[in-house]
Amino acid sequence: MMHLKTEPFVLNMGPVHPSTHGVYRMRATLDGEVVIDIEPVFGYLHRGVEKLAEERTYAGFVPLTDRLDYLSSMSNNLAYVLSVEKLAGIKVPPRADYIRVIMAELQRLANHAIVVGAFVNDCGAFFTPFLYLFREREKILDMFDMVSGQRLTYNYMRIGGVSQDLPADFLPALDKFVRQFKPFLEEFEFLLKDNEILQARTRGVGILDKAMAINCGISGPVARASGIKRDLRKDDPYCGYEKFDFDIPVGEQGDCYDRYRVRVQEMKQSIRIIEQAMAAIPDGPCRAEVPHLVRPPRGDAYGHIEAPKGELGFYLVSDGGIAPYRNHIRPTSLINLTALRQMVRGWKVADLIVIFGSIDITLGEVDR
Amino acid sequence: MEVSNYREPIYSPDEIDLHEGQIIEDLKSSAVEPIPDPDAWLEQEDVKRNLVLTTADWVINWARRSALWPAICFPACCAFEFIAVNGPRFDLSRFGMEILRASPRQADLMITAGTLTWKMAPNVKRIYDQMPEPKWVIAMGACGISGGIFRSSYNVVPGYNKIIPVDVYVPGCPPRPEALIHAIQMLQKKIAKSHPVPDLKQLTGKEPM
Amino acid sequence: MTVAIAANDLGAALEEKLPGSVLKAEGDTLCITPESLLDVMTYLKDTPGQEYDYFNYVTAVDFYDHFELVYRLTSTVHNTTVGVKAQLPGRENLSIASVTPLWLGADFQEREIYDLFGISFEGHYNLRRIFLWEGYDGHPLRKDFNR
Amino acid sequence: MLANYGTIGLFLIVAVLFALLMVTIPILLRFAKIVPSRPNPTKSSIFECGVETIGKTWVQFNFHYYFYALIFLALDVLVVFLYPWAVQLRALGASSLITIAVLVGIILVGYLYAWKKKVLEWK
Repeated sequence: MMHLKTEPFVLNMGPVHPSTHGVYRMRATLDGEVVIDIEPVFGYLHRGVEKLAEERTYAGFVPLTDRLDYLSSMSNNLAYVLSVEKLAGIKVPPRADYIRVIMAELQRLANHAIVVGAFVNDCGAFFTPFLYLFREREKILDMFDMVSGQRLTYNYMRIGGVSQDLPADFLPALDKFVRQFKPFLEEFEFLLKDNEILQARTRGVGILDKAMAINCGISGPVARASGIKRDLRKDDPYCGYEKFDFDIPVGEQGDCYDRYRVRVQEMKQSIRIIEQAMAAIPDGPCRAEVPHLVRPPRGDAYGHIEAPKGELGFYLVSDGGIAPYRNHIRPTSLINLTALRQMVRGWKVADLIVIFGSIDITLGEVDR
Repeated sequence: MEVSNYREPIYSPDEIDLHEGQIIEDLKSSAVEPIPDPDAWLEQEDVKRNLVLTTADWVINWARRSALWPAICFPACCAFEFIAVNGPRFDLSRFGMEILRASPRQADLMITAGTLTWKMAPNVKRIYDQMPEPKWVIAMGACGISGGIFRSSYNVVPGYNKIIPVDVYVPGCPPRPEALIHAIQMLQKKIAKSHPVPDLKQLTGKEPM
Repeated sequence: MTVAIAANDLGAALEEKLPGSVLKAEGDTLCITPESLLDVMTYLKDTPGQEYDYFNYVTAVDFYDHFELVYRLTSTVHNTTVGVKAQLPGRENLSIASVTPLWLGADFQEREIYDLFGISFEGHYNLRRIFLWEGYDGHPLRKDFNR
Repeated sequence: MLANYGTIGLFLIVAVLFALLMVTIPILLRFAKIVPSRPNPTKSSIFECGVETIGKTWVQFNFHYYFYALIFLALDVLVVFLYPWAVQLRALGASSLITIAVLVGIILVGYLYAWKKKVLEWK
């Protein structure tokens, strides 16, 4: 149709960009509007956490895990603490397990609230759904504040349990929150599910097929949206997740719309888990007797959980000392970005933003 | 128009990486001494000034401090506390800071929400340089003030004042929204004390500004 | 429950398939020789009984006299997981085969090990520094790295 | 009838004056040294996400998107003229229909031309 000689050019979706959810940078080769290729550039938030881990004791590293994936600090704490307990063979009292399940699921709600809000904002609904979800997230942050005294970096979990027991008015507040969150989620879903603009912008956009997802090591809602029925809470249960019944939402096509739907349905399942955990929480100690400077036996261990973004794991090597000899963090967000290059080719720049928004990443976890 | 796959990339990543690496190295070697905070003029006692000038001062200061538009510099966790401050509960638009501009051209306040690494330092300096005068900087969070919990890391700049002059420091990791709002109010008080309108003598060049 | 397979029977099966590749099999990890890494990985990924198609992670550990590369694979078909370790003696110009042809998920992680440890991976299509900038001297995660 | 044009003329003058005022105020303030102006090379260079641009930026890029903008503009101008006509249809009577038909015909020719040149498809 057009016989004009046009050349591609390179555009920096750079570190300072409103919709790259942090300091992530892509060098996008564009042919006008169409994306030919992108080359990710990392490292703008590389704080060398694994180097700092070498000079911190096992218990001293917990505050650093808050700042890894700062949107779900509770899950980071839980993953690290589970790995140390696996390495040192520490048993956790049942009440601590139930508290950890409640905190992990509340954190999943808070994380998905931001991710779904930002994703719909990228699709064009300028911040209205984001602010409604943010209002709900503020209520969750109030409860975390009640429990740990912090809004974002909780430092709440300890090796062998949790730092302090639930305050008396936590469970009533949680019950009130759950009862009013369910109708809110129904209404939110009703308003956005069949919205034709959202359908037009996300249905069939950035398809990630199942084989590519498995090969790229993708985990979490992005993988489940492509049809992989894998959730560590069911496949490799920890913290007593086998006691709760919940189902795993799985998408069919693996496009942006499925990823959005999987996250919204996961929020519903998290509410179901919280209700069951609230009802069945036993009394008793919330923390096992663990020396302050725990010295696990020589050896290594890998503990992983189903964090809101995917499989978050810590690989610890112990040389019998008080500090881990090596502490490696499995970066879910970094690995989930492997397939972005194939998913984005051929789409327009506006779709690149939507696809990137559907793979929810946090730079603290990407660059560590 | 089918996307014909241009196999030969039209830029060489290695060459660009080397060039940017050189920029980072230069900045790293030059940014050793912290830049002094720009508030030397705060201590000067208020000299008697013409009524017209002081009212003009007041009007201009009122206009500047009640519409501070923040630039985007959101590397890490403090970014989400800043978004929470912009959110429905701690509404920042009560202070006229509702517009969050993506480009530094329309911003006059840089709130540095997050840890600064050496790889990000030249970009933040470039954003600061591209902001029009008058501009102010709030260093938010322990990482902004002194590198915070990551101070001993090999890749973290110990404090934003190594590369840009900072007006207000906000402690906390991350600082609570109330602390950030208090910091913004402190900055507004600081702006209220400034004297943007020059005297006649300064205008005609007898005295420096 | 992700079953951690007993490595010794897997080690025996590997031994007769690829003689001399398996050094030790303990718990759920196989210690193999670095040269045979690609063959062992292809075996683990493709044989019908194993099908380790999901690549958890790869990381390196610095033991002063040798480096150890730790791989963790999971089979989404049988829900089993296995660990593979390979030791590289010495400290200078270490290199090992890259597993990106088998699993694309290892791409960024191998670049990270190259960047922070200095171990190069042959066959990696884009082996460059990932976190630090070009022209940064030294590899930070090594034990002898001074600030 | 003429008086009405007077008010429109007045309105035009006020509009132009207001626009000029908005442009000249910063220039005056700079001469009065109230607006600090410290130009430096980085400030005048391009802002592209905090990084220098890569490669040639004055490149003949594929402007397929702007065809849509042009055609939208043409049809939008048409709609602007349709509104007053539609509102005053009873007063203008049947003869106005012909003039509007001519106007729509002209715009339609442009639209058909674009359609035939297959500019509207976006593969």
